[in-house]
Amino acid sequence: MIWEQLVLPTLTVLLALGIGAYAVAVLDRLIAGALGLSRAGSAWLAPLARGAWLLTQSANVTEAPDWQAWRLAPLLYLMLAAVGLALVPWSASLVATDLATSVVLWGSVEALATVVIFLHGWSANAPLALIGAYRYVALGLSYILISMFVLIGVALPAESLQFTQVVASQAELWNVIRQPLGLPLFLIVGLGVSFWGPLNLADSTDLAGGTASEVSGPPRLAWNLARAAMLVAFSGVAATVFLGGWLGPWLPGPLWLVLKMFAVLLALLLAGRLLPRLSPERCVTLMWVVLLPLSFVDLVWAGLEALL
Amino acid sequence: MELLTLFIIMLVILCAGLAVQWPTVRRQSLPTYPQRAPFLGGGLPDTHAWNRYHVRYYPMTLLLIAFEMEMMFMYPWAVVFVEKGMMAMMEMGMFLAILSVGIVYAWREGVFRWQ
Amino acid sequence: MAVSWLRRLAARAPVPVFPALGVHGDAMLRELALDPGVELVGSPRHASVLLVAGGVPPDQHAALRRVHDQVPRPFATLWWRSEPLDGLENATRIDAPSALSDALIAAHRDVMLGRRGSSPRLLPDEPPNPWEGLGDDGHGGEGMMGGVPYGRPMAMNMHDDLRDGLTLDSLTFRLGPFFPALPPGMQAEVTLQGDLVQTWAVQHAPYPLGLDAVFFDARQQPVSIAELELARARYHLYRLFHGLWLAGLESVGLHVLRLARSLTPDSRVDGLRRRLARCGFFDLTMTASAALDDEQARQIGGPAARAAGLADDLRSEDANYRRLGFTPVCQQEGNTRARWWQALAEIDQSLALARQAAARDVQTSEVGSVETPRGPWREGQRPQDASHLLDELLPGLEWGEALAAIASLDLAAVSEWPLDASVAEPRTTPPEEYRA
Amino acid sequence: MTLMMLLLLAAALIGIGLYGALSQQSFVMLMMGLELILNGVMLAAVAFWALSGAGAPPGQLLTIVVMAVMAIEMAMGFALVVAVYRGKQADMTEALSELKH
Amino acid sequence: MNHGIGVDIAFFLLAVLAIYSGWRVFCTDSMVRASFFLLVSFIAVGAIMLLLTAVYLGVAMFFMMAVEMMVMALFMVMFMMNPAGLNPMKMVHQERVAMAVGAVGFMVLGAMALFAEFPERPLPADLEPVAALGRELLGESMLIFESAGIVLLTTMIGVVVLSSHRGRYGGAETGSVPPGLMPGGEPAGQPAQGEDSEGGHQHHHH
Repeated sequence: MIWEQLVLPTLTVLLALGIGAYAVAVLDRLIAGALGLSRAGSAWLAPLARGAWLLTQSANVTEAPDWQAWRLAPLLYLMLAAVGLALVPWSASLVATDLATSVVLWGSVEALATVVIFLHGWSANAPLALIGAYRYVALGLSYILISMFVLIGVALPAESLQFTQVVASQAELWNVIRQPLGLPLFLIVGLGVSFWGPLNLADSTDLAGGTASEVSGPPRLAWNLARAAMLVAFSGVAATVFLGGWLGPWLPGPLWLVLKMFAVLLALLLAGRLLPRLSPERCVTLMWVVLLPLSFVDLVWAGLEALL
Repeated sequence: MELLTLFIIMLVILCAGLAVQWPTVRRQSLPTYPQRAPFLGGGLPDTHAWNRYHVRYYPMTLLLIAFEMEMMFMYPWAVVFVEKGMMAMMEMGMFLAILSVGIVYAWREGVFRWQ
Repeated sequence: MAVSWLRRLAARAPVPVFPALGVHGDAMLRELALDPGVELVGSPRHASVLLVAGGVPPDQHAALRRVHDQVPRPFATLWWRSEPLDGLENATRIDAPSALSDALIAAHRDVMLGRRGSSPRLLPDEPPNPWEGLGDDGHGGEGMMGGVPYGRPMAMNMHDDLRDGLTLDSLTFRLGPFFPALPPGMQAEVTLQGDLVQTWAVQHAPYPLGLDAVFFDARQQPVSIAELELARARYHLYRLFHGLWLAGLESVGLHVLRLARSLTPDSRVDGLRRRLARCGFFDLTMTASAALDDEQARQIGGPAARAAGLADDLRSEDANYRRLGFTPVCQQEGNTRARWWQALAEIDQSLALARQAAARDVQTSEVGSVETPRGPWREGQRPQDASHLLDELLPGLEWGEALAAIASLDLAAVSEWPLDASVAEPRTTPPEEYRA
Repeated sequence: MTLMMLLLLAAALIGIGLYGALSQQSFVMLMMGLELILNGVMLAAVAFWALSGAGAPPGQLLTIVVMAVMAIEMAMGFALVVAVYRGKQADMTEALSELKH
Repeated sequence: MNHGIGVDIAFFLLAVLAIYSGWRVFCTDSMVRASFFLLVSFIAVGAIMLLLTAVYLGVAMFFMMAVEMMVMALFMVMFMMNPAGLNPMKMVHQERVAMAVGAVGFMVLGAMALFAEFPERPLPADLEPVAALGRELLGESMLIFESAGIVLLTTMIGVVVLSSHRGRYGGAETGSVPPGLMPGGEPAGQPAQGEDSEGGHQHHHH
């Protein structure tokens, strides 16, 4: 009982987080290599070597940082990623936290991620990090609504806010087909919550690294780790709500989920490498004026589809 | 039980994160002042960075607060949607219409631009 | 031992290098960007090796010292064609371009494995303002806003806001000369309110640009148009690389660099343009900001002026260019977006000209003045520095817009000296078959 | 966890909120006090709903309404602050106290 | 209600957290910290709601308050001098009175909690809080639901009118603002400002 309900799910989540973060690093490097950004050395070893280097580098300190917040922000971000992944059901029974409102809890993870990323940039007390933090808030407060509408869309046919129910409702047809607008919109949310690629407004090149520009050594390792973990958590959620989670023939459920997560990760990482960063003002307008109405359409579509 | 699992996961992650940061950060002494100055490509700031920061998108944030409140109503609504059928659909239509009016109005007033 | 195991592993990572670019250092940067063993980073906090590429004028040594001291320990420095600062006499200086990459990797490895100590701190460990933990809480301020808590005064409002009626605090700092998003050597005093540029005052012009030697030759004697145009296309591709890097499109940027390196008259940029247009580089990343008026456009000259609709081009005065059917290409808007369209159009045009010229082996007919990719070089009048125009252009722009505008503008003067050919790629003269 | 303990906690939150709302000079901090009061109110409402109201639906609804009040209070409050600040260009406290007279 | 000792421990810890962070809101110098302490207090209360099996309200508390406190932090920083509390400060008035009122409020309410008799009617075991709330919203309390929509729309419009520079009432001011310095550029600000910044330029040039 304890083993099945407590230890096994916990171990699964922690392992998935660790291996997933590593896989993100490897995958991103392989993609970069395929796109012409090759790096010496083996792709498998590189993330570890990079991690080792960050552990040996000394941690930078700014003149008067908000100490607690600065050191806590990466940890909290990592924790949010773990919470997100804990909501993902690996099979009908193997799920760490099967709340009746896990969809809403994932929404709060996104909202709290905004807080944490802001805190990371704010507490450094450095101009460029500050700009990165505020830019990210503009983005974070914009994509959250899209995410909510899209997720409510998937809750309609499931008649529940529970991820396991959402998966169960996809037994006949996956949501990615049933609500074709949903997954593309949700992927944008994924890029936002991990400020990846085109939505990397927080740690961008024109800010010399933005919120991370003053961070070095172990705290930076924690930050990068958390960011990769957040991508993993997001891909888990996306696979659950749109790609039918553990459902699938032949293979065991968890394996299906892992495969689907890989597919989502691949899409996100590719988008991250192929698209340029949006200017913040464009980004906000795009989110509110184009993507939000699109998510309305998605919701109406989902509603009609659920009733028919 | 679910919450306990969640709590344990959070705790473990927190400890793991601390374990990554703590030993090295503890051991080292504070860096020199020149190192601690914010990086500006060799330049220096006049003042601390913390200031009354002019958030250029503040009307958008206020709009969001009002908007988000409506989401509070939408989640329970989603759960009983199929059960209530067309009535819920109409309800949603009305809600989305209201929201759209708000957004279109705000857009027309240039709320989503940098003030 | 655990630590040495960790360090051995760390030594195998690609070297994170922060480049501090001196005069003509950007050529080396482009080489390193393609080097698989090196990873260029945007902040010294993320670096293990500080590379100073090219000479740094004495008046910027103070800034260089500051950047040097901002790299977290342990780190190494490497000086490429640059004299190490006082206090770093033992630092490695490298002059041969081919040895640089290996030297960087070796430096990182040596530091990691403890064969070489971390570079020493150059500046005294003192707070920016005399400060000791004064007051009850050890913060050192006076009252709510006064004093220098932790060694710096607090941000106070000095400027009225440009856009809306809310006048909040502004932040004044000096940026550069080693800020990676600015042209090398440029220093500016910037005041921000929020993320909006309130004032921008260039304090130190960017270093003069090194042009390909063919542009210098063209002023002495007729040169092959194909060669001239290829050099021009390459120059614009380099600028595009910087713009793409700034926009977070590193992979396309490297593609552009590779294209520049292997540029032949047969190269095409249509695919590149389509790719950029499709991924939203022009519409979502670049904005219609920092538009030049006619007077400003004339002061800058060259592609920036043509992007603003001024059809000035010295090539139209050359009979042989006219025979090739040359007419200047122009955009109308003169803003950031239009300048990138212009850059792509000019590359396209140059390649087309090079193709025709190579087929017929045409040489320039005019001697004495030449249209450089930076602007017209009339009799003895090199394109001059126009960075002071930024002071008028940038106020009112959001930070990202402002930096994108700077990247799209080519403002530095042209250096008296051509780019050292051994730094740049082996001079790609048109292949033999075109000459025949 | 009994109803009494929950209500005591709610009372404590309301008490702190009252202190904050009355003592803070600046309008934004004052709003923090109000929020804290509403926090206590919401907790009490949920506690009644769960332990004394036998899960009557209006109990949950009340909480949502309180949240809505909170959101509206915040949105309008900040909008007012912005408007006042824009008009007076003064530090907010004085500006708002001038409004009072 | 029968629950394990674990719930009691969790409640106790969360209660302490809620009160401590609620108190810290008013005695920290940094505005950002103050708003996020309030957020922590809300999160603790939300978690207590989760313990009370108010699954939806508890979780909704997290996301609503995360966004609201984020916005709160933005505005706190925007309008408070010394937003990060680099210099310690205390901006309070009538502190004694406030403290007394707070204490009295706590005592009165606490006494009610202690001495009033409330019926003990726990949640029915088969209750689905979210669905129940949904039925209520679409059934008897439809009016609340609908009027909330209207009120929130009014709030949205009000917020835009009041805060936006380009809003309906800001429009009049726009007329007095000179056109942009460059085509497509932003207005150059008030005339006096324009002169100011020009003076600044000349100063920097020479």
